[in-house]
Amino acid sequence: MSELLHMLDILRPYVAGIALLSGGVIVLIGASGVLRLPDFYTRLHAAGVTDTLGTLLVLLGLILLSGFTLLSGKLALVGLFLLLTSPAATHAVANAAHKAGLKPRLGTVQSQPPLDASGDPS
Amino acid sequence: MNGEFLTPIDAFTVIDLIFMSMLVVVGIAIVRLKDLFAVVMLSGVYSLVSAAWFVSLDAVDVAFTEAAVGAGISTVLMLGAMLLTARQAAPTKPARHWVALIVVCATGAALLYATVDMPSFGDPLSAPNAYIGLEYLKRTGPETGVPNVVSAVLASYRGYDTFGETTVILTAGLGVVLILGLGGPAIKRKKTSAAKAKAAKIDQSKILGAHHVVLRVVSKMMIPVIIIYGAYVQFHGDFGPGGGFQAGLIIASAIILYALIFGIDAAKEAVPPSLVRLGAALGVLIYGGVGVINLLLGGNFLEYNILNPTHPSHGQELGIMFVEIGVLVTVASVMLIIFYGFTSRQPDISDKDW
Amino acid sequence: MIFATALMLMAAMMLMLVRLLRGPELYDRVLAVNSFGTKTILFLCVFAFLIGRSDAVDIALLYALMNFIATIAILKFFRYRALDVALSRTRRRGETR
Amino acid sequence: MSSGIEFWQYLVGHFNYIVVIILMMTGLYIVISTGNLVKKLVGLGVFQTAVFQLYITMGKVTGGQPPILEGVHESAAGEAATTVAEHGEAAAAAASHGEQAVQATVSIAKTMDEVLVGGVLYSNPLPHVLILTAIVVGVATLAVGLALVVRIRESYGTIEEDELQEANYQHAKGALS
Repeated sequence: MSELLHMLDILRPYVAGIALLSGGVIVLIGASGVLRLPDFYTRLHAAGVTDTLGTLLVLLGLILLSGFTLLSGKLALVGLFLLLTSPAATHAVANAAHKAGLKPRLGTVQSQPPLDASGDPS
Repeated sequence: MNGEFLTPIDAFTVIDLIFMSMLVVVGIAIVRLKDLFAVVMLSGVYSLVSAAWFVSLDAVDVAFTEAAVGAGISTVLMLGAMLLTARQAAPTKPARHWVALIVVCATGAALLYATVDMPSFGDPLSAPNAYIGLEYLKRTGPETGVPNVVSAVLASYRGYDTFGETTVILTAGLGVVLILGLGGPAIKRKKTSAAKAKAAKIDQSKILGAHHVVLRVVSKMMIPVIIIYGAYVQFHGDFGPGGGFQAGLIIASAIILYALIFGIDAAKEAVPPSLVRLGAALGVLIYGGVGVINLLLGGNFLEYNILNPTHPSHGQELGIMFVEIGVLVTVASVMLIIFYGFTSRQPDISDKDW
Repeated sequence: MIFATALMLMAAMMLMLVRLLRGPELYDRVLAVNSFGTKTILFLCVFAFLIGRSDAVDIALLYALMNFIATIAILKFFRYRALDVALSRTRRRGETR
Repeated sequence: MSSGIEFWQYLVGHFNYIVVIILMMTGLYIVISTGNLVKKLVGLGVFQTAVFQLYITMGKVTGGQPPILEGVHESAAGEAATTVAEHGEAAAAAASHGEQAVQATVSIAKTMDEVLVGGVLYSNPLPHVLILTAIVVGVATLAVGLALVVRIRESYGTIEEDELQEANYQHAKGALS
């Protein structure tokens, strides 16, 4: 049992590193999605989904690095509050846009006008 | 100019440079945009980036304050003012543009010329860093026993200065009251017929009730936590970043969030304007009262050592704590006075113009 | 490793900034501001480990708590054009559902 | 040596001032060029923040720590946390051993050893104190400015400077004739 714990302790920084880097990559992918996707709703999708997973992975990595301290408690709180507020904010934006009559772009890319003409609220 | 010190280029320089370039980009974007909504959002991001940069520059207390201001209060205030004025800025006239450009270039060139005599970035032996600031660092531990030097200097060594700043904040709150009015009591608010019609329209469109159930539930969870965190910032301010100014801003933000979600009337029931008015003056009274108690005990104004003659450092801790409570009460109250002042006005702008 | 993560987060912040500047809708900007805030929170957490001081995490915690106040304020002003309406109702004393 | 290297050294040592001046001038440009009073106040905010940054960058010490005295100096990332209890003990220890040790005169430090406090290099706390209060005062005065703008809008029906001047001119002309 203690050997297993020791093993886990040796593995901890590596797991933390993998979590940190993959979290960073996911956040980066989400950000490029927000930049490149064609209309508001798809961008919302890119930001909302990847932010949650990326946040959790980065914070998990940091918690693993810090061990069981006050700092890891604070990091866990940051994660908890982000989990509460980030989807709520995304929901509020989506709801407001939908209520204002912002239409998603449907169909293939070729059949649509160029990017800047899209998404006129009616 | 200290010629020997060379600023090293390391990983932190890279981070500083990235933050600086972000700030410049945001600043130029603010110049170019005419949609005031976008301008307000960008000024929020500007404050966010500078807060992050302040952390990188070791100024954690300053970053804390900037974050507490930028995350909620200044955005809400600017939106409140926009609501009562306009949402588009008129385009800049070419003549103005050229005049402004000439003035800016001349001033900038003069300032750049002056930087040659300034100390190098990060020089530990430069005049500002090696003289009085260092003295505060050396004295704070033995004399006050407060680990956060910023809190100690703020409330003890420069206590007069902070007393003045607190009074300035109270005065600014009074100024807003004089310009915009007191905000009135919670229920018996006079409403114009247009506002009543608007409220009725909003009632019909099912905004009230369970419609924003997600926001309501999340806010109900967050508001108590924000207030508790404000209390933590207040009382942990001697040991980590924080203090009365930051805690006051955080608590005021929590109440502003409550007003945003549950309506201004509910907020005025929970935190009545009369209480807020009392608090703004009470905070300055607490601050000054600590000084007067010191005088009565035979010391100088704001000389906390006298509070505990056997252990002067304990007296310092006590004095700093009470003074910070005074700052908290004034800052939180004044921010709410300002918020209530802006919300008590009804916009007189037709839908077409806005 | 930590520094690489910090750089990736900063790159993500800059991409968000581009979206914020390009718009085109107000909602795109709000989304970008909110997401920018999340990334800054993560950056501050990572930066605390980079300098070996836990103070930055306090600021991240503050932002995690308060980041969505501005988002809600912007959306509310844009949609209802009023400060004093309620988005939700408080239950009065003695009221049952 | 050569002027190129000197210029490079100047650039590396003063890049913070250069960027701060650019930001300051951006704020000044907004204040002068735009006629919209709300945007003018945003420009003043940008200018103000640039001044804050000027002070804070001057107080930064390379390799320094935030000015929060710690009993233990940690550099390893994994051990970054100290509990409240540790903080308290450190403070108490500092208070007990050194209450008499502070000299009365203030002198300028000339060597690196003199700027260390308890063996640790800290950034300068004084600019932080000044700027911390200035930020809160700044938001309070911003509110006063915005309140004035709101009143101007209520009286004149516009917040564009040119239109305000035109309205004032018309009013003065009407009063004369």
